[in-house]
Amino acid sequence: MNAAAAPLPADVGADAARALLREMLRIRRLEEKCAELYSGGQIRGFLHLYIGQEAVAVGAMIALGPDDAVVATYREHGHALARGISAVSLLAEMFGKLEGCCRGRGGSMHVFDAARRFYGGNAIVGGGLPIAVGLALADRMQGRRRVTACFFGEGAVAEGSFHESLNLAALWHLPVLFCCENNLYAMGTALALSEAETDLCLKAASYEIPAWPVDGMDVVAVADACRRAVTAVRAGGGPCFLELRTYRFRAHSMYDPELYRTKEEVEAWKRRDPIPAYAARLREAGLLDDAGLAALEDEIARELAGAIERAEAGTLEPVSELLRFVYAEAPAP
Amino acid sequence: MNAAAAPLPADVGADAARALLREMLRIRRLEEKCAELYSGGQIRGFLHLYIGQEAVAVGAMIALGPDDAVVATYREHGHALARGISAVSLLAEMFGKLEGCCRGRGGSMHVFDAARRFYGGNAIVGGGLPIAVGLALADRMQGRRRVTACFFGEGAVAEGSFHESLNLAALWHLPVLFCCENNLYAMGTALALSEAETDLCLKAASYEIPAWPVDGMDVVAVADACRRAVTAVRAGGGPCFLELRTYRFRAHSMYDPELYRTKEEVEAWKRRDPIPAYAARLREAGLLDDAGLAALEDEIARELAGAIERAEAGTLEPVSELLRFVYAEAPAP
Amino acid sequence: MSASPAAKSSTRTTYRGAIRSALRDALQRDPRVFLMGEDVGRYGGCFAVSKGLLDEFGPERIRDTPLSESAFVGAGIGAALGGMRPIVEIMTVNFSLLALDQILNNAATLLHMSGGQLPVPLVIRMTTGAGRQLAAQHSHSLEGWYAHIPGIKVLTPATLEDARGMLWTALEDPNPVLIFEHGGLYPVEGELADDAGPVEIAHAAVRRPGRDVSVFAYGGTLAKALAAADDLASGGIEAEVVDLRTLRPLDTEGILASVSRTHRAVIVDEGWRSGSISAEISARITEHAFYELDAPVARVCSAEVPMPYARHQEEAALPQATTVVETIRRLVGGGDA
Amino acid sequence: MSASPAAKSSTRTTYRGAIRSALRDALQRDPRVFLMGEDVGRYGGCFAVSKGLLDEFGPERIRDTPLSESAFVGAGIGAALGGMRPIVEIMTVNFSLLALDQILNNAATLLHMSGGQLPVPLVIRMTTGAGRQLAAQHSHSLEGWYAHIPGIKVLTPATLEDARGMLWTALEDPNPVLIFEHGGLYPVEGELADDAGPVEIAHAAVRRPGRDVSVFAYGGTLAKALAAADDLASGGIEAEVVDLRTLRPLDTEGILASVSRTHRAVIVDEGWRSGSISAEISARITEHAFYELDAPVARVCSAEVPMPYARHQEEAALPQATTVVETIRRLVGGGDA
Ligand SMILES: Cc1ncc(C[n+]2csc(CCOP(=O)(O)OP(=O)(O)O)c2C)c(N)n1
Ligand SMILES: Cc1ncc(C[n+]2csc(CCOP(=O)(O)OP(=O)(O)O)c2C)c(N)n1
Ligand SMILES: [Mg+2]
Ligand SMILES: [Mg+2]
Repeated sequence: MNAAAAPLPADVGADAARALLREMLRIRRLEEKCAELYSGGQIRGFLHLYIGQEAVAVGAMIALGPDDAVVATYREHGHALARGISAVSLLAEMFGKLEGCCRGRGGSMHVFDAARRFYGGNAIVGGGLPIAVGLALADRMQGRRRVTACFFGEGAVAEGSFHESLNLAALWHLPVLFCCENNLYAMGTALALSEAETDLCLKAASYEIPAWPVDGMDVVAVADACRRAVTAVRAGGGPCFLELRTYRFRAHSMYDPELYRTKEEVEAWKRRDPIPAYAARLREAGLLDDAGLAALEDEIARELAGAIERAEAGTLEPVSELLRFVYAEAPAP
Repeated sequence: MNAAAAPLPADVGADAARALLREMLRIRRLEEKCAELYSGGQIRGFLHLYIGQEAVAVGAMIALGPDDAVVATYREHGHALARGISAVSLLAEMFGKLEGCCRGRGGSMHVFDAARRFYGGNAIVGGGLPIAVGLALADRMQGRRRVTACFFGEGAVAEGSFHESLNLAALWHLPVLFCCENNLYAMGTALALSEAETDLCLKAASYEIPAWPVDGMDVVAVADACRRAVTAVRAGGGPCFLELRTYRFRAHSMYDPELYRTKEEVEAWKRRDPIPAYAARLREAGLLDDAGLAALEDEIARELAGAIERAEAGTLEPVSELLRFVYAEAPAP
Repeated sequence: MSASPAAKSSTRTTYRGAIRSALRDALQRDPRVFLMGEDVGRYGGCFAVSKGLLDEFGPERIRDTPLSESAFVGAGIGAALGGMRPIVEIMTVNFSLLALDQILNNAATLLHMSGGQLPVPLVIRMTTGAGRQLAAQHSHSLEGWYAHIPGIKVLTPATLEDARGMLWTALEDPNPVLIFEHGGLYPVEGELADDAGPVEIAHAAVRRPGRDVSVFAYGGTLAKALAAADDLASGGIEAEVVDLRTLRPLDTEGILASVSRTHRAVIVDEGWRSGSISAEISARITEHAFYELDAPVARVCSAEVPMPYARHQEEAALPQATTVVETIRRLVGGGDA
Repeated sequence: MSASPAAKSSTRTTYRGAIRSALRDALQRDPRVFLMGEDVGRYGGCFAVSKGLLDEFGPERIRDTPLSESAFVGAGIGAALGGMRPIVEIMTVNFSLLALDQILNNAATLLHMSGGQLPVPLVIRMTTGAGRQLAAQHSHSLEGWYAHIPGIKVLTPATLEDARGMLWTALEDPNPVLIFEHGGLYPVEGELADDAGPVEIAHAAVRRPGRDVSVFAYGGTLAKALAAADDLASGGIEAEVVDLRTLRPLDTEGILASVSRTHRAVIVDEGWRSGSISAEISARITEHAFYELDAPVARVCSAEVPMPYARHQEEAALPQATTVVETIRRLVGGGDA
């Protein structure tokens, strides 16, 4: 069976198949709101949108169980939502409210949720990889059959921490799934200007890590590849590396004048937008019609409107608590 | 022609062939003296002997011209001598004397000689690689057809700076010759305990850098490989990577109890000692006899005795000059 | 480049613009100069400082690097050894930690440990500071911390003149020079003389004279110190505001000269308080002017906390003009700060 | 492990041995504890501290790492988040710069920026200091510099008791704790109580009481301060020697208590002078005890120079008991230090 043409990920029922669409749409609509809210000054700091890449986070997350761990970057709204962090918790965080997942301290770049084993939200390129290795080491040493999924951009591949982390994970056969989201640019630097060898799977192979490229604009392909990889990793075979080929439709951050790529290139990729593509497949499979899509959009619009309202109604952390948690208040568990 | 069996490096005359033996012997005898002087307390700090690896530095240096640059590590006496730094300058440095190549400030680990473009003597594992890349970049930008040879141990391969430097050199097609001296151990850590992929040439290939392994116990093989590589690098083809397979006969440093390897392993490698092996080939080729060897040993013994004497007679940098050269005294040239 | 009759004319520009023209100028003047860093070229610079330079000077001299802070800073050192005059841009100070080994163990040591053989004429520029809600990993002010390292110089331009002139001076310096540009200053506007050139970097500058208290500031805190001085003046307290300009080597004499006029001192420092450059200044004043002091030296620093994103908490964590005013009132009023 | 009747007995051991037994103890007591670092296993530890532990606890818990400081320190953070109690050994402080991004941007920030969700119970040990002719890249004393970073704790054991006890306390601390072991102390011998256990880390300790001057020292400088005090005593000057023990958080109260007894203070610090922890201590004393001081606070620090190899120059660059004596004589004699 040709995975790329399959209407659904293997072994997934109709509801779950529709849920993939819903998750991608939720991310898309939430981030469109974020862009507005940023223009309105309600969100500040750096804001990195995931629009265009939704299939990656959504496809990958369904491959993980609740005990698995996720490490992500500053471009992590999609991963956070797909991992089950609520829109209100995320928005309140971006509004700098106490009700945010990090009390408003982290903002867009630093989403954490210990209960969901969502470990950031790291704003240093490559900074999350060693942490993922350590989480996996802890699982291995405690005999837990868990997987740590570590997301990072192709720009991170040039960092020393990438090299050190992949080697360590492979050397110690640790259960890490390295998910490299290759959206072709690191800010304004195209992959060919940052890597002598642009075939990223070859790089992974130089640590003896099994690696394969995946069409990151196809949520089904992502889900299937991740499930295959997670199975291998969970079975104790050591890390896997996936190159998820994708594209960001928006600027790097809200400050980016996008001098480094053409409108045509962006438009060409937009024609591969993962959301309409997947919606079309659901239609073909008889799992979606106009009414169904409208209902979905409506449901999401209501969820987000409610979330924004609640986040806006949130409170501010008292200034008297500024110094709380510089050091821990209680012994570690 | 089978290079490993060739009596001489290609295109090298009899004198030059004998010079290779002399250089290896000079290094060996100098370092044997260093070990004694260390026990006697005249040399202090960390002392890392090169004994067993002499064929690498000697074979590599004859491939370089005087305008080329060399970057080395804390295990660099051999490279320094082979590059033309005098024994007295080196010994005085190890004695902490003003007459040392660095006024006694660097000691064994930090040998520098700007006139010979010998840029250290770096005691941070992996620390020299980015500097070599920069030296090569300067040559490239100034249109000079020079090569920078960068020596490092196989332990450095795990460092992030290795990865970043190889990528940068390859991406920008810089004239660096990466000489990885694989002596199988980084202190007490065997290669297989530090690299998931122990074929180091495969690693280099993941930056699209041409790479090949070389018998580092065979000075002819080293010289031939280095000359081939230097030619390619100088021609503008970008960096090359050589894995020079070798072994250190002595402890990592003078403090090392050598718990991590067996005497048998060391003995087995000693049977491949590059010096007697090459001497035997010179004999076979009719370029050396007992008298010749004895004369050579004698000449070296006299050189070293004289050097030690002169180094001992050296003076100490006045304490009043301690702060000199924290900042430069004159504008840079 | 000859002295023109219009030498006294000036142009309205920004701190960003002043740095850009300093870069352009350096690139035009000396073929050994080049700029290298992440997104300095095609992107136009993360903070648009180098916008346009790629078109003007081409990709050989305006070099976009991979995300490899350690390698490209080290390559800057090597290129300086090899006769070039590299300007390495580290996008922000937050990422400079990845290159700290190269800076401290190589750039700062090579000349001394080689016995004077190897000067490293390297300039490293980076953005520093908080105030834009960039949170814990993007808001460090480590310039004072870097000033601990012998062998490097640390410059912190706070004015357009210094933004324009310090780069030139740094490039002529045979030592590694780190220039910290406060992110909040880039859009600041002002007049800059058309013939603005190199500036000396050995001395602090009195930006506002006063007799009652010396306020030492630099980079991003200078404006706060000046605002505080304005405020205090209306209440009859005349604060002398001193722009430190160079954090290493510190202009101890300039600092002491001001203290000997005012007999009171406050340091305004965006770094975390403990072990900050403000501690060093306080210690030096105590060591050299103890008997001149009418009150203990006081410090206004950042709270010792990873910078929070929320605006109100970030404001609370940073030194503010109001805190400077309160501190000085207490000091001049006779109490301990 | 129960309190034995022989609890008061003691054994002759070394600083190295005290740390080794602390490690062994921790590994025995808590299955979540493991040791990871370069050459901690098969080599036996660069300074033989962990010798024998591999045989006793096996390669899962005594983990030799590749030369990848950034990754294995970051992995320590991750493992701590994942419920382990890692002890990460960075062979020496000189290499810790390669891991500084992980320490400052992750270990120190995660708890705060996650709003209290993610404590990082990680212990990082490293050798620090000069004095063994290891030259410019192997002789740093950066523990005071590290003390600038909020979110971490910085311990500097100077005695056998602290070498034995601080590790235990650090492991029970929910925060990232850095322990700096001075390389010159490893062979130091002494008696250690057989029941030596955890020690509190919140307070400085008076190692020798005195009324004339407070001498603050830590780690490698404590012995020099004590030697100076001995020397001074013969001349009738009674120095109170205070071992700081913990550089972050500093025991300000303990420092001030001593100064309020002696009215004079000297700090002996192996760090480079500018921006050292000694500057912070000086600033704090000035801030809180200015009117108690009979003389300006003085500092005896390392010369601001990459450490030279030659013995006489290294000795000249480092703080020495003789310099401490001279400084105190001047101070007590009434002049500025
Ligand atoms: C170590 C470091 N260097 C530079 C930056 C600035 N920066 C933030 S995102 C980014 C580009 C990263 O690109 P990539 O890894 O491909 O991820 P993407 O943004 O495309 O998702 C850069 C250079 C940073 N955050 N950290
Ligand atoms: C960054 C760094 N980490 C650790 C050390 C301590 N150290 C010195 S030499 C060495 C082993 C290096 O092995 P390798 O690169 O193979 O070179 P070799 O000693 O075998 O020549 C180590 C770990 C160091 N100097 N620098
Ligand atoms: Mg990208
Ligand atoms: Mg080796």
